[in-house]
Amino acid sequence: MNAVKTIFRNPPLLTFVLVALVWLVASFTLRGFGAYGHLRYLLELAAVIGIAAAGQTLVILMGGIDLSVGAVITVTAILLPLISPAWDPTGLVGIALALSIATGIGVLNGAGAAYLRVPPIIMTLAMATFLQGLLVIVAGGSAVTVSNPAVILLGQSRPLGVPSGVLLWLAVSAVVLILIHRMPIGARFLAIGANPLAARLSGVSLPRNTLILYALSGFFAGLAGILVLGMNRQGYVGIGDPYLLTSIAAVVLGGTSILGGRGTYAGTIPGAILLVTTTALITVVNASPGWRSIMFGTLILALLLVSGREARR
Amino acid sequence: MSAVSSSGWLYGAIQRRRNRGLGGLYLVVAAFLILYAVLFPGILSVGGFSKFTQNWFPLALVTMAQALLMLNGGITLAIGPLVSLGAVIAATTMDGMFGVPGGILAVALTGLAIGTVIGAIVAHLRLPAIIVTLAGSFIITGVALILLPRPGGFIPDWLSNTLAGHTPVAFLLLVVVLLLWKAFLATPLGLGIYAAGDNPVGAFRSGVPVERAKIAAFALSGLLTALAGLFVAAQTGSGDPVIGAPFTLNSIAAAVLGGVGFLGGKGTMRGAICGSLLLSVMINVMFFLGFPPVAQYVAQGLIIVGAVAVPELLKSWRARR
Amino acid sequence: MTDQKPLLEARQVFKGFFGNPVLKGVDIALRPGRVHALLGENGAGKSTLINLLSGALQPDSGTIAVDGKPVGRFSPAAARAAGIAVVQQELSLTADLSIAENIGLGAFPRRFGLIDYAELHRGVREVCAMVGLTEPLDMPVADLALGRRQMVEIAKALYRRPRVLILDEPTSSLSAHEAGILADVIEALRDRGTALLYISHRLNEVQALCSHVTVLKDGGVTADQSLSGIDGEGLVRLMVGRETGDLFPPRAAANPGVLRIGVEGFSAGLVRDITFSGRAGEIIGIGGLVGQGQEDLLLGLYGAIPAKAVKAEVSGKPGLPADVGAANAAGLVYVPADRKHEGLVLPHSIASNLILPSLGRLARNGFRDRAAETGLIAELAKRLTIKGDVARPVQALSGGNQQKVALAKWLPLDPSVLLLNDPTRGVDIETKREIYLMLRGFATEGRLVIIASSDTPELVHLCDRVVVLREGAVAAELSGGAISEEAIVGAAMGVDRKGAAA
Amino acid sequence: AANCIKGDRKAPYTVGWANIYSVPTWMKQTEGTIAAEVEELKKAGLVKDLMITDAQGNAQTQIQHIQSMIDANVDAIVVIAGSSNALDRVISDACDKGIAVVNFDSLVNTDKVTAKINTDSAEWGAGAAKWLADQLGGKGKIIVMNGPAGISVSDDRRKGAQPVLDANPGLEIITETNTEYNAAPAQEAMTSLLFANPEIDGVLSLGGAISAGSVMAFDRQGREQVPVTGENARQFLELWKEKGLKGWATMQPNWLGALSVYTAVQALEGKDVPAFVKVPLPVIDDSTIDSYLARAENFPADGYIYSDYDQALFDKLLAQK
Ligand SMILES: Nc1ncnc2c1ncn2[C@@H]1O[C@H](COP(=O)(O)OP(=O)(O)OP(=O)(O)O)[C@@H](O)[C@H]1O
Ligand SMILES: Nc1ncnc2c1ncn2[C@@H]1O[C@H](COP(=O)(O)OP(=O)(O)OP(=O)(O)O)[C@@H](O)[C@H]1O
Ligand SMILES: [Mg+2]
Ligand SMILES: [Mg+2]
Repeated sequence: MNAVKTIFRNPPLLTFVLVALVWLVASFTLRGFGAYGHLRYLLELAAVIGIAAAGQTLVILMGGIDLSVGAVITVTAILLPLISPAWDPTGLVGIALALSIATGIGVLNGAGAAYLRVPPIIMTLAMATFLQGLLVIVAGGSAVTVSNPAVILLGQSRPLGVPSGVLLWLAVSAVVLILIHRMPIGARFLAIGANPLAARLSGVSLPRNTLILYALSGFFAGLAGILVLGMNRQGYVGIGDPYLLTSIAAVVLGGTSILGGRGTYAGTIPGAILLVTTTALITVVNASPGWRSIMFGTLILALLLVSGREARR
Repeated sequence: MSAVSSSGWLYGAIQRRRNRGLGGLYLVVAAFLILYAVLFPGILSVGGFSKFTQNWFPLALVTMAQALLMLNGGITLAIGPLVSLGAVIAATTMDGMFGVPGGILAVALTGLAIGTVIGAIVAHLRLPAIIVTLAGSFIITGVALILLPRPGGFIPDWLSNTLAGHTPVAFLLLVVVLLLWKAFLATPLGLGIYAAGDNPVGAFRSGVPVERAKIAAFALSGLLTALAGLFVAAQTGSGDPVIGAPFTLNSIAAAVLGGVGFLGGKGTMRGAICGSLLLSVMINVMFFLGFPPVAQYVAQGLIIVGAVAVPELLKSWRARR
Repeated sequence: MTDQKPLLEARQVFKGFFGNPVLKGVDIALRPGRVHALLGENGAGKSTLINLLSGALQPDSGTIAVDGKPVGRFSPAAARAAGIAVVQQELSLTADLSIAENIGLGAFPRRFGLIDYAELHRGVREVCAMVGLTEPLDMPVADLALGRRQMVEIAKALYRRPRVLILDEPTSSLSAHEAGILADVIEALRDRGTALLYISHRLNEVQALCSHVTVLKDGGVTADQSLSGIDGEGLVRLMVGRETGDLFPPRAAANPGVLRIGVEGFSAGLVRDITFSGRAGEIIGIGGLVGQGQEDLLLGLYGAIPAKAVKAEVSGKPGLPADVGAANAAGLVYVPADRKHEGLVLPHSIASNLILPSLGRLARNGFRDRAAETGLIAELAKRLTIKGDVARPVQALSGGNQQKVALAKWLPLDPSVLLLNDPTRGVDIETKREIYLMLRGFATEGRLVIIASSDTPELVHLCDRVVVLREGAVAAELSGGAISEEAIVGAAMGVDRKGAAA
Repeated sequence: AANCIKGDRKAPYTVGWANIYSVPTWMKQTEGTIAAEVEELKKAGLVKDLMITDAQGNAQTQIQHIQSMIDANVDAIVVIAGSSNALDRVISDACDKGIAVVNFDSLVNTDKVTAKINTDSAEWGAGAAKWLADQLGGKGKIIVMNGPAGISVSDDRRKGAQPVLDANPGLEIITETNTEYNAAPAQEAMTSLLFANPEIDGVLSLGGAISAGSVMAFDRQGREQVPVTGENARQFLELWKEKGLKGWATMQPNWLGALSVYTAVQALEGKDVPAFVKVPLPVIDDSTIDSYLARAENFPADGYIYSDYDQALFDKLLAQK
């Protein structure tokens, strides 16, 4: 009884339990769903969302939002093959360059939000529009197939049977969780998210933390872009689009308040898995597109009823 | 102060005061409108004006729908699908037994009903609006796809010509909607939506029915959105189960551009409308300036950021002096 | 008079939050034509009790009775219909709505279903005149200083023409002048037969206004009696339950040390071109009517709003701090008046709030040192007698305890200058004593304490020097024996001869 | 003369290219052929200006753009419709103004255009289904992968396949899925389908890069490749060769754009052009794939290898009745 109570009081844990339940039920009712290979693949897909949502979680915790995540993923996936220098056999230089670009985009977002006082939602939306313009220029370039060995390794290899993407996600999770819960800066993000005025008067610098956060968000989106590129071996325009809403949905499904100040990445992790699981579940059901869409929405709503109760105001 | 206490004084003074902070946006919008009129003087003719306002009208409606919720401390991601569903229902019911009035009624009721249900879920089950409406958006899309799996359906020509012909009916409708909004905002429930968005506990303690206000906000928002869908159907002469998709993000962008805050209670409808007008007129101005697509994207981003940043910077620069 | 039938009663009410009982069988009866005081320490359950009386909360058991008849489900709307109004601490206002709309909220006069703005205007103007609110009625509440908002809150309650008026610490951010206006209003209402419940931690007001008292302690009523024949000390004894000493610590011998803050031609916000200085070991009070630039002076010195000065020296360095970080680095800290919005991160735990300014300092190799943090938090909680689990959200603390948290979080920084904006607002008398003692201690240790206060006795008895602001300028600078309530209020109102003996 | 043409417009002409979304690679390639064609026509003194708009996927914005083109009085409008019905009214307005309107790829409903140019989507679906049925000897379990729901192109292709599927009752459709015409979502969906269905005999994929995604899913899960249909996406053709697939593909040539500009100018010059220009669907199979791959390097890696074209081809297509 007490254990049940603990679970219900702990949104991340609750979401994990939900994921497990969905997996169990689906495995028993749908042939092949619970196959090890399939679950592994779902985790791999969740890794992309999870990594993109890492930055999104941080930004949302601080009371912001990043609508440029999808565009940054696309830009990274398209640019990386173009900018990977041929003389570097490891491909790491290309990765570093691509990540710096992604981080730079994040810094610009942060600067707009911090110094121009543009609401983050507008700043990052405008940034996404800029990046579309950039894509009009660079897309259709002739070298979009990735030959970068490090990227391919990341997208294709499975050390000890675990996809590298999942390993990368584990590393990202560890870093983000430490950042939020074990470093001073995490407590500052949360304070800003809950009450920016009080945080500022307590000596927390808003511009600095805003810059850092959006930079991190850009960085993680870039990382997700590289992983997607590796998994598909090719970038194309629009490859990042699905990750904008899913990254936000994963964060909110994980119990983090969209208004900031409350939540943790520990909830986003199962949130991401829950999303891909639901999508996969709907995919294998044979129904018309309309009915599949309805089922997907209903399922999300039903899961939300269990996990997403907002704390009393 | 008491000297000017004619009966309308307080209302007028409050209304004037609410323009505060919007001066910059008004200027930007006015500048774009003037630029547009210079580039295309035809806008000053009845036909040109009608066409321009028709293209702006649905965005204005959904922006109002979004702003209404944001003022109440909510948000909706179901705008686009609900526009589509409104269009689909209009296009599938108007050749039915009850004709055009039946169709309009069906659209309005659908919007109200969907809004009410979402509002009730958000208010009573205390679920975050953003994700409830996200889930709702899938369900609504599904319904639209089932009703009309591909673009089609029927809208009588006379309706299309009345609403979206060469007369400024759309603009007049917008004026009517705005007047209705003003009237609504002058009801206790209307102000309650505002108050409950800014300070729910305080509003509750003051006797505002906070939950009812929230449901009302969602219901009205649903109604406006579905009616935008009806207009789109009339404008295009048909229904399309996915035509509304881009409206979701655009409605949020327009509202925020117009100074409506994320956390509730902050902002004004007039600002939101200006935001939507800016987004709309910007498209035409960029066309007449002959921008190639790359420049369109870059300029669009710059205009959006600039419209918010420049007034803000001016303000802080003035404060510093 | 007092044997008239009670208008509003609580009978044996119980209320707890998440299993923690707050009220354990409390009775209270409000009778017409009587000002009833409700006393108790911070967290005793006063606000909870009035939330029950006004329908904002439901009792776990026990009944609320109106006109002797128990009411079933009581809601704020039902309470209003029954003629009950509450003055909450700036809690129920909507920042973006105008003063008039805020006052009418929940009780709008209507015509054809629309708000009748003309009628609203009439009614609002009347109540505003009563409480001395002279701001334009179309002004958004966001533009008002804290104390003025409190007046709006009072006007809002009056607007409802209540039979029962409950005031929860209505004067805690009001200066003596505004508090006097309120007292007149209360007396007028009482004479008209209104039943009043008055909560305050300023016992002199209670003594002056109230004729009956209920004291809450540990969830129960420890006294329910007439106030006639009880003096100030008796009141304290009733509340605290034992004999207490002086509220204010003795002043130290005046020997100011080095210059900590010196500004000339200083302007920030409302403050225009003033000269001001403070030395180590001083407690300087900033007085004046509500909203004359006291807060802007502190915020400007703290680098939190744009400020400029012809000449400035802060902590031995020339120039004003550029931002809050710089101010902290220079040894300045600031405790805001509006603790809920500016001082605290309400939904976060007591612990997180206490540790926020010290996070960087305590970190080791970039990581948080949990052991050190826990130790520090425990020490702070002990030092300021913040009882209970520090993992609770500060939101769940009573107002006075919240104030302690807002102050305590700065102590680990070992500040050399403390800028305090009404630090004892809403704080109970015992805690006030502790805070005064602590502030005096700080001064003795060679720190500079600058304290803006709406509580005039505090300025008179605690401070070594008092600067009275009026319309952003220094109206008077008083020190030593020249500090008196009359001098301060006089200067604040502008009836004073230039700064008596400075 | 041709539809819409009134004969009062004189060379050199201004051409408006009302694109629905310029960012995807297929669109970029298409714009490339348009720009090249315009260069040719400029040299011939027939065109003076090309105005390009990008509706960013928003049919509503596209209406606004076309309205602006009418306002700017361009001589020709070349358009890919963002919705098969939504543009009907604005396009017939353009036609009424004597503007040469040439619509290709995604077609509008109205016939008030100068010409529509397209391949036959129903034929596409039928051809793909036919090939797959032949490959499987008329029986087996197949998966249908189609483009987004609610779009007429995907619906038309799917409908075209249906008669063939009906004629082959031995073909069992185990699941149908809709995704964007992109590789990643297709790969994602197919992977889940692979696990749920141990037996799959063929994949009926109806366009874009969906086939590439499907093949990659089989590959990554170590499943044996099955016969698959598709389009001329370079990635798919390369995988086909690399994995030795049994494959079939056709294409939507990017030069439909160039042809459309050419057609518009021809019509303005007073030539009679057919109201519907049907462009035959080429078949890419094992016998022709090498000729496509030989030119692969000239095309973007995520692009489409289209067949060669020249003016002679255009004239021949326009000569059909
Ligand atoms: N909503 C709530 N949830 C949890 N605890 C609460 C809540 N409201 C009040 N409390 C707790 O109830 C106790 C009484 O609080 P209350 O606000 O009534 O005290 P108070 O007597 O008004 O104190 P003060 O003098 O500081 O205003 C406090 O310990 C507080 O933590
Ligand atoms: N855990 C909590 N969750 C939500 N709300 C809370 C919680 N704890 C307290 N509150 C709210 O905060 C109030 C606590 O203090 P309240 O605002 O009533 O004024 P107060 O204690 O008198 O403080 P002040 O002296 O500043 O007025 C409670 O009445 C309750 O409504
Ligand atoms: Mg209290
Ligand atoms: Mg209190």
